[in-house]
Amino acid sequence: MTVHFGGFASPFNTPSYLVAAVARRGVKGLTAISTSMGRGVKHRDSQSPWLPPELRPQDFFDVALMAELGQLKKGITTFAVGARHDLIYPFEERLADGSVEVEVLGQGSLAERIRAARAGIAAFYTPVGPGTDVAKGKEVRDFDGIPHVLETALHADFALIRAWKADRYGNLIYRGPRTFNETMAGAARITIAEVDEVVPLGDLKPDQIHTAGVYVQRVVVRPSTPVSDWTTPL
Amino acid sequence: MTVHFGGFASPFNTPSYLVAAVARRGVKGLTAISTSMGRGVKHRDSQSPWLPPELRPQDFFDVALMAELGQLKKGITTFAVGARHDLIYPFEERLADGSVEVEVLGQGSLAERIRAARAGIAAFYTPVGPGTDVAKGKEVRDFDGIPHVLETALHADFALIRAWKADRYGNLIYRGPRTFNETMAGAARITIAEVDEVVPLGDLKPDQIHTAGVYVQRVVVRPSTPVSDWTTPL
Amino acid sequence: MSVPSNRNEPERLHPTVMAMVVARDFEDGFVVNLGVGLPLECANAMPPGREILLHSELGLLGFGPVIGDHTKADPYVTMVGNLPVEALPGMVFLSHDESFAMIRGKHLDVCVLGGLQVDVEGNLANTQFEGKPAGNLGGAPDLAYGAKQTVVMMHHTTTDGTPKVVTRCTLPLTAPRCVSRLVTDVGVFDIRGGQIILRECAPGWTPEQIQGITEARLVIPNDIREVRLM
Amino acid sequence: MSVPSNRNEPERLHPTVMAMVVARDFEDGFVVNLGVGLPLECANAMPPGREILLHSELGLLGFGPVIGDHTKADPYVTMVGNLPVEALPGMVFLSHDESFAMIRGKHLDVCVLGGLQVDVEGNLANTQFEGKPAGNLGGAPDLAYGAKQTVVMMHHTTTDGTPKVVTRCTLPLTAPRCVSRLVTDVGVFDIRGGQIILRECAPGWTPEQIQGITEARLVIPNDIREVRLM
Repeated sequence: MTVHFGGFASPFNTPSYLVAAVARRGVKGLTAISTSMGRGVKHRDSQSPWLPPELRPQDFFDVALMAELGQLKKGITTFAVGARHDLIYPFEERLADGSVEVEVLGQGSLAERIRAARAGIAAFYTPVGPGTDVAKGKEVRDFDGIPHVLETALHADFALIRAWKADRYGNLIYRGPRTFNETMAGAARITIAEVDEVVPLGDLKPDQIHTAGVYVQRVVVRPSTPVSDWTTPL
Repeated sequence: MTVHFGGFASPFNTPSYLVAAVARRGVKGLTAISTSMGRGVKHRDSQSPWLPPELRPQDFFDVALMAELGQLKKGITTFAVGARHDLIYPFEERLADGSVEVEVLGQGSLAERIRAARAGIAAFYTPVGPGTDVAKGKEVRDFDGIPHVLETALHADFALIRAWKADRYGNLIYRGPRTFNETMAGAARITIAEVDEVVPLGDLKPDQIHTAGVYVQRVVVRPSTPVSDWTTPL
Repeated sequence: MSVPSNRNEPERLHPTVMAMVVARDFEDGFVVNLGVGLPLECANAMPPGREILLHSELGLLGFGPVIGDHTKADPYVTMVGNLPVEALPGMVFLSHDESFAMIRGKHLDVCVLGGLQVDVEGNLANTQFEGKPAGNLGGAPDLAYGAKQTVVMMHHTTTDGTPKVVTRCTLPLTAPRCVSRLVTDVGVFDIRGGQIILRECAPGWTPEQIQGITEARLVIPNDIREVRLM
Repeated sequence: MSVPSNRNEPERLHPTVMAMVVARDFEDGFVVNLGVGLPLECANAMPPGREILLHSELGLLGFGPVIGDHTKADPYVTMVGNLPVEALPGMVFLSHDESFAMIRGKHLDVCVLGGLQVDVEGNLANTQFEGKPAGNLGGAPDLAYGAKQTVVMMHHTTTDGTPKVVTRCTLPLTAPRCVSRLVTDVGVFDIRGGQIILRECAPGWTPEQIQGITEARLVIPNDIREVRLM
């Protein structure tokens, strides 16, 4: 099973509640598509060290939790490891012991491959990648004398994303940069959005909706009291 | 010279002022990219016959004006002619007398080719087109057993679009469906937006801006009194 | 819009009735695109009690019926065909590229398209009008591919009586093997496995009369019914 | 962040100063992306009197400096590196796909990237950290290709003194032939035509001393200056 994990590194745009739900469910053998393979529970406060403790969400879980729990078979990502030598994140540990595979590509190609899945495009030629390891084993073709690499759509079974508000149709708005949350919406068989609030139909205006509800199959409202331990049964 | 003409058939989303400006300037040999090749001045009221005369914009000009004036070399479009036999639009007249060329393709492929130009994608495989005339002379390749046709990015020298409000950075918001106006913004060397109003920087909110100003090189405010005759010098 | 009846044939279905027949099969929650021409009639024929999201390719999703009193219309909110429609709560505006990402990416349940010819393989021709120097593809190729189901709604014959339901399309194809349901002014048909199956006949029409104005050979099962509106 | 100086060498430029040197060349109206690591320092070093739109690949455009008093920060408005930044009028939020459409489509003027190695061809390696089982590409490959100019801002040597400005990158490439300007803690360089040209030296540094900690052979023109901040 392949899962898109939305967000970009911040506790405020990571679908933490859904990540914890995947941990609770215990499903194994996942291929996780995520721009970063995360830091895990132990190192999560290193993500935003500037954040005053009282503002630090106690329910912050990222995809590294899946690595910690041995739920991953593979990661498709742009940040596979930490940049520091003194912090070893869970996915890096799993990589080192050979229990997971990894595909590393650039963030633009990752985003475009996911967008292609949403948009029904099978593959595209991007100028980014030729001359680097990313192009190995892929078709390279010149357009206007510039080499381009063929990248294919990246579908998933589920897309787990984080938004701010939803209405009954699944229309979404986001708060702040929309990151991979907007990109992944609709790029999976089932898109699940974790939101702060569901508002009455009509509250979200037609010119202000970021993700149309047709891309969203399920909406989950985050608990008003954060669940700080993923092992707590719900 | 190749020009994207934005909008979709309605006087309310067509960049009429910019179309008239191209007419005034008299530039010839244009390749016009437009979802419809338009109806021209003579037939323009047939576009929205339901519209009460007092609401009908007197400055409605579409790309057919360029055909009337012999400014076009070629049209790349999804609606080359009218559906009715009793209304012959200017581009159709030019087609019939052999003075213009035409490339007709589906609207989704047209939109995606323009989006590819904005997004730096050289070409893409779409499942739409194989088995029809659109695929003739193009590469067809199977992905997951489904034939796809290779379509290339459609760049232009200028993109002429219509929006509602702009700020000093060229950030834009649109009123109603955003049509090809949003799609074409950024898909040309120079994007020019015709707007109703320029508002102070900060009035357009970061989560409500539809087109970022980096895609827009010039903004023109529509005259408060519509200029109903394109031959009127400005 | 209406086809002059042959004196000897029963009355054909009015477009308003055809629209009800098409729309009765839209399920609650369906996302449906209506093509230009006859299919637009469906916008005012939505089955009561069901929420159906109408999609229009210029970047409009979740709109209501065509507005009759045009002085009350917002001219910025129009569907394809440039007709003003009601704004409904939950409506969304899109760009053309996102609108077609939605179509091509198979996020729509049904599209209803007009047709010039439909054949036994479900091929659709609706682009090249007779006597015109070029065709009009519009959004049809993407819709025909992308929607989970493609329904064609058209008159059964041309104004001069030429059959439009044929063994093999002779006009340029809009999209191959895409049509699975056909609603004409004389009946309702399923298309599958290289066959056109007559399901329902317009009031007063016999299967034989329908076959008589159809070039393709129709499959005529035992359980044929009269056209239902619900 | 800082490299321990060899006792015998002049003082190296502080990252804050390097950032000023990079940012002084941003022209009014430029759209600039700052990569993770050292380049983020530039956010707080914008040249006064010029409007520069900062782009961050998670979908943020037109933001201001990093906010020092974190209790006043909006935690939803962060640039890459997850640092809170000031909201400026005209700021725009984007999705990741649109953010990279903007990058790849050549709508950015400059990107500033960190580097592990830069060579005479302008090849950049900044993905594979020593001893790590995999690399980190992030947004760098797209930025290096898409921005009209790619500037690398890095320490001139590793913490153990190994040269990072080399004849040919030995680490996996992030992007080929992309770097045209290099700012290190000892000088400013142009890279073109297979040559690295020394333009400015940090105070106290001679061209010979800089060549001494550089593996690649430097071109040393007559008009070399001391590093300028404006």
